[in-house]
Amino acid sequence: MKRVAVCAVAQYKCDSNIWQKRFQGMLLDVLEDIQKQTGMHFSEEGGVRSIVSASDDVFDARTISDNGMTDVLGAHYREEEKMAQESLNALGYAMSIILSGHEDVVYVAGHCKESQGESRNVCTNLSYDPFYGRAMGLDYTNVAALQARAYMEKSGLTEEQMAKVVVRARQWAEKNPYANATEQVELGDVMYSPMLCDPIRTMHAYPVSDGAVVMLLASEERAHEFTDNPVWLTGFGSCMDSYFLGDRDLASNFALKNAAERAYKMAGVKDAKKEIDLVEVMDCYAYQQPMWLEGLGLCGDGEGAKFIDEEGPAKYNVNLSGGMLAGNPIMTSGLYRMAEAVLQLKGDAGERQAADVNRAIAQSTTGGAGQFHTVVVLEK
Amino acid sequence: MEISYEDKKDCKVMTGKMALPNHYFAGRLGSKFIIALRDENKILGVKCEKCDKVFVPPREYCERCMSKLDECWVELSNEGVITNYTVVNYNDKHLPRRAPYILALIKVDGADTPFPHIVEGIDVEDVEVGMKVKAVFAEETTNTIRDLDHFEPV
Amino acid sequence: MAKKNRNVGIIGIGQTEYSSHKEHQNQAEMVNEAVRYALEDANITLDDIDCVVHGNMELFEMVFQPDMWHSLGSGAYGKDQFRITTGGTTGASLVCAADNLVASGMYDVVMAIGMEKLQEGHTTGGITNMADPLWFRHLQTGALTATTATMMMEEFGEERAKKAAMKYRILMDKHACLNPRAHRRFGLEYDQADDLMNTSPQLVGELRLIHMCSQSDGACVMILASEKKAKKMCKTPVWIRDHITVHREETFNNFGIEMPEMTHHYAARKLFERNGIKDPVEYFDVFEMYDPSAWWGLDWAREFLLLKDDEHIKLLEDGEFDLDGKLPINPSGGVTASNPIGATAMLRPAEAAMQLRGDAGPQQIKKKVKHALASGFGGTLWSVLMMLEKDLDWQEVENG
Amino acid sequence: MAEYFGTAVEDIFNTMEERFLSEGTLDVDVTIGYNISGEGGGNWKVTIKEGTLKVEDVDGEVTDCTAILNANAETFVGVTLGKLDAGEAFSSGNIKVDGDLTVLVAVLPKAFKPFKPVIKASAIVESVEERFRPEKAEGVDIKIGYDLSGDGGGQWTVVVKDQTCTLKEVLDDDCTVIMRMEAQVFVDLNQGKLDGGTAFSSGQVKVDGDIGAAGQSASLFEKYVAEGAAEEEGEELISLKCVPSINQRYATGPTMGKWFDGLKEKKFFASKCPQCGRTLVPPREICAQCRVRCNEFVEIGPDATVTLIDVVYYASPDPLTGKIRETPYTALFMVLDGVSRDESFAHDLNPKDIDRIKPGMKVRPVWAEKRTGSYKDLLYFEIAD
Repeated sequence: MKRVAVCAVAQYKCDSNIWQKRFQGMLLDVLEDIQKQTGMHFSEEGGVRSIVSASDDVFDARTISDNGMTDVLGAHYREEEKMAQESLNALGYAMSIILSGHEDVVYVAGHCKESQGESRNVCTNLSYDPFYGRAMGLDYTNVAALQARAYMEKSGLTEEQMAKVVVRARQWAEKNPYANATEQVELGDVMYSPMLCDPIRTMHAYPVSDGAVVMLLASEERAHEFTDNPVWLTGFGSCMDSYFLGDRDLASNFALKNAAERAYKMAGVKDAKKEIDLVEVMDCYAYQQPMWLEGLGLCGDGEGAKFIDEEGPAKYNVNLSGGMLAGNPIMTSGLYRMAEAVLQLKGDAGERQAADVNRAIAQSTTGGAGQFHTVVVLEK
Repeated sequence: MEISYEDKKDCKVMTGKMALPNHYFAGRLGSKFIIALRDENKILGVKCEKCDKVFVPPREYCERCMSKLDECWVELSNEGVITNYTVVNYNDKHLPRRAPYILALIKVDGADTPFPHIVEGIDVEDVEVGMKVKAVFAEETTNTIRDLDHFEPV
Repeated sequence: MAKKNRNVGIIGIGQTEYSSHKEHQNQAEMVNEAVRYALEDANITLDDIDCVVHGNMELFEMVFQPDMWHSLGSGAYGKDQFRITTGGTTGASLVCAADNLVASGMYDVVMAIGMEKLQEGHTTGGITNMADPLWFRHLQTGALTATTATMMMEEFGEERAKKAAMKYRILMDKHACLNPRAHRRFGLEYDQADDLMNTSPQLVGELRLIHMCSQSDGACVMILASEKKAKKMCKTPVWIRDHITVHREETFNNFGIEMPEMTHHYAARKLFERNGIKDPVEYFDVFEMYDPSAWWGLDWAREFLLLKDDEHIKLLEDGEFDLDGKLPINPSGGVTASNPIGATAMLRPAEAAMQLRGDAGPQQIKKKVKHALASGFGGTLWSVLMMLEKDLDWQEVENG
Repeated sequence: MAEYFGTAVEDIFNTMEERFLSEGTLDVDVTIGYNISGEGGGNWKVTIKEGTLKVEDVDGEVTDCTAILNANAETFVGVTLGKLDAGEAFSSGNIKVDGDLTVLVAVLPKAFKPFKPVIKASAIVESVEERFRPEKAEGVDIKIGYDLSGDGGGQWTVVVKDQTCTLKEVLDDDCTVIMRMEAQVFVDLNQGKLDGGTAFSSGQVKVDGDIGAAGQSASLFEKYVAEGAAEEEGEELISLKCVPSINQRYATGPTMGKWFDGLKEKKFFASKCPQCGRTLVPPREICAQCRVRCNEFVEIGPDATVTLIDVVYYASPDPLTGKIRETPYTALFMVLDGVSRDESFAHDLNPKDIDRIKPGMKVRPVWAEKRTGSYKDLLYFEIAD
């Protein structure tokens, strides 16, 4: 399969209350950033004619949320499609637009303002069917708590190990100019933070976040027009698990394992443990980091907890951005994951720059307790 | 909509809402399940012979093998066991109870899949996986799974 | 673009009946019905599907990430999945997406699912919610506007315009009456035109209830496969030749004195140019158009077919849009008959493909159908235009 | 025509064809005679053969059949409707059967769907007072006229005033709204067999007068339920009505913030594209056509010239409040004085001008007394004369 280039990325600094900006305003700032970086333009000859946006109608409180973005996206008289899913899927779709030969240059834009609605839990409650799920008050927080307990049972994950994940996330976040929660904490702060939804504590959960990300993709032939340092998008995979919680083995990583396997296969990765240098996972809650690493095949099944103590996250450069725990909006997390991986592969990650990074993966999830997962493989 | 001014030049926040009417249908199959809860205080499941599994809540087709299940009703026990739980410690308007309350996955006898429900009648500290519980049915109907009001320890 | 990595064929189509109410099914069950029909039509099983593309509008049913719940019926369990929504164009965007995903080589067989259960929400309220909450949301009434009617009456005279719009409407109903899946089938006759023109309740100005599209429940599913697989799996695959998507700016600020080029016209011009189509009315054998109202349908025929002045009205008056005319429009009965919004724009290529296969049922066009055009509409006059072919025999055009 | 339990004997025979279940009688070959005595009675011969049905209205007593049923009209209707006990009717001799009795027991249930009484438009209208819901009629003062044509039709006026409801068997001249349709259409609408929107848009129902009142009237009455219909429906389908509502904090950003500041001062600010020079109103961060940021503001208006007019009759919910809007209202598209080209701006029209407004007219804004910087500051435009 041909390669698709990621030419450049631009991120908006996440915050828990970007009240002064409309989502259009946030996106316009990052779009101008990427135009400055690449010289990207919109003329019909040689410019961008195809855009994939990622946002959500419920969070934006707006039917056809991309309609509100058309002007700032530059989509007037252009093709634009909205990925109404977690934003990393927009990458998979943009990749197909280029590989199909339909277009050579596509840019991907994602935004979400969790702070706009009164409560993100009220929003995610709406993802459940009205009679069985909504009526029970299910939302992405309490459903994750059920998964957390199942996973702790399976892997033996301890309070201390979860606290370690959070402390480390904040340490890296401090070095990331785009991260939200950068205040430094100690193990005790996390372990004795109030219980949010047993066994998830308040400090195990990602902070409410607003943000926007843009990245420019091009075919192998045309990448050089925009950058002399492209990163290659070589693998993509996703997978859906069952909807009803009871139908699933919540600790099994069924969807993530399949998504990873497909992405690795496309990228020709045979042994993830040996071939992956850097990982960005969407860890909305502390238990998810070891669990998702396990699903990605970086440690054995049920060994995620042990992996934390063995410094697995350090070995695989996991979430040098601070990760989701440092705060990204839920629908845009995947693009933030991807952006960090791209910066690291380009060698543009500043203080956070890891050495010898040749192949990285970014992962994101949608749905309650990781019902759906997406994995992307990137190479230098 | 009203305005709250904050201190950045020209920028404001308009407080408002998004509200639209909806009317959801449980479908023929879901109706049978809810009516059984409501009128007969019975929990029904459906069995997929091919997958050899009894599912609850019921579904029309097995999502894995596409077998038709809408006539494969099985009456289940009103007693079961807690397979997983969380204590919800936050309050929000979509939640069915004030915090703290127990949200558990409960596998009733005769079913292969547990489903989420509320457990009451014990201190939230005392809930455990493996605990035996029985269904307590609601006196007033909401025409949802909450016609089974909660589970409590046997 | 014409320069595709590989060709893509439509190998299966499944549709529920469209109706104002489906109390007997929940959303996932309704989706499942169309999925089963499509699998049956393609004579394959879920095992053959690599990837599912799902789309509907969240705020019509007020369900956040509905594909999660719908996975109970969509067959997405264990598979790759995308969810794409672009307002009214959603259904067409899903087909374009499935086409791109297969053409890219990432997947061999992709199933696209468009659905809407409008009975479960408030359609006009849901559409109104697309407007900016700071300005215009308080004023907009869904997709209801009489601006096109007003402009057409000005251009062609009140009587001719009203008569033409009603003739278009009755023609659509005649087609719908043949289509067993269509939602609204009134059995209108041309001699009722004058009566309906004056007595059908007014929604907005001269946009009357009879002119406007329905609010329907239903789902449409299309299965697309790579050329190699399509030829192996299917006796009569229909080929997707090319498609174009054109959005425009957010505000409706074009109702001033001069009208800018319409997206529909722009889309048609670009698409036909790069495929070497000189005379669309001659070239195409059927046009399935997303016509949200009789006024828009008739007006847009001019835009999409690059017609001038009153050519579109003449074609209508001369019966050329009838099933036995030169270019039949909407054998399905169109959007005024059936409108499950997230699926509506997929009903267009679905019907077009069935016409190309020759198994559309009672509404099958009698003469040979080789080339089909299908359009989608959404947002603030967004347009998707798609060309389907019976045979893989078209010529590539230079600079395509 | 004599009726028993609201049903005539004829109705039962006349509906046999539509109730016939062909697939249940493929191996059947019988002829059943009916001699129904008393007012409204008659003689019928019903032949069922290999999935086909023939119903004949015959003169004189029926003879020579597989089975012959003799009964008086009231008993026959009562038993058919389930209002009278069949066993009792047989044992009391009110029904007598000549010939093969088992034919009736074995064949009839699989040959016919149960008979449901024919619902008459008059029965629906005449029950209107019983179905009236005074609690929904606070402040309502309307007269609804019904002009129902065809079989079972008639003319009525329903007067709702002071939370009471009276029915008159005439069509008053001063009705708020008159609904005209075939009696059967009226029955189908009330039975939920016909969708209201469908009936309106296809012209099956014609409304004279205030359409809004017609819509409102539905909520004033309980649904009509035919006697005994509830039990026969059998299937209950569960549904849930709700209005999900999420409080929002909509940011204005600096651009729309500037616009609202202007409104407070009764001024319109447009942003100006540095490239094409067009003015954008309400102002926007960017010119979508040139794809450049617009940082310059110019004051325009406040008067405008009307280009297009939309009079909205259809009442729909406002997502900003969840409440149904009042209609009719008028959306004006207009060009404010001083805009660069012909970018139109849309807003409400003062309802008093609804009959006079024409394209090309000059209009001026009418401002709210107390302005807080929201869309409510600008009440509407009105004709400037």
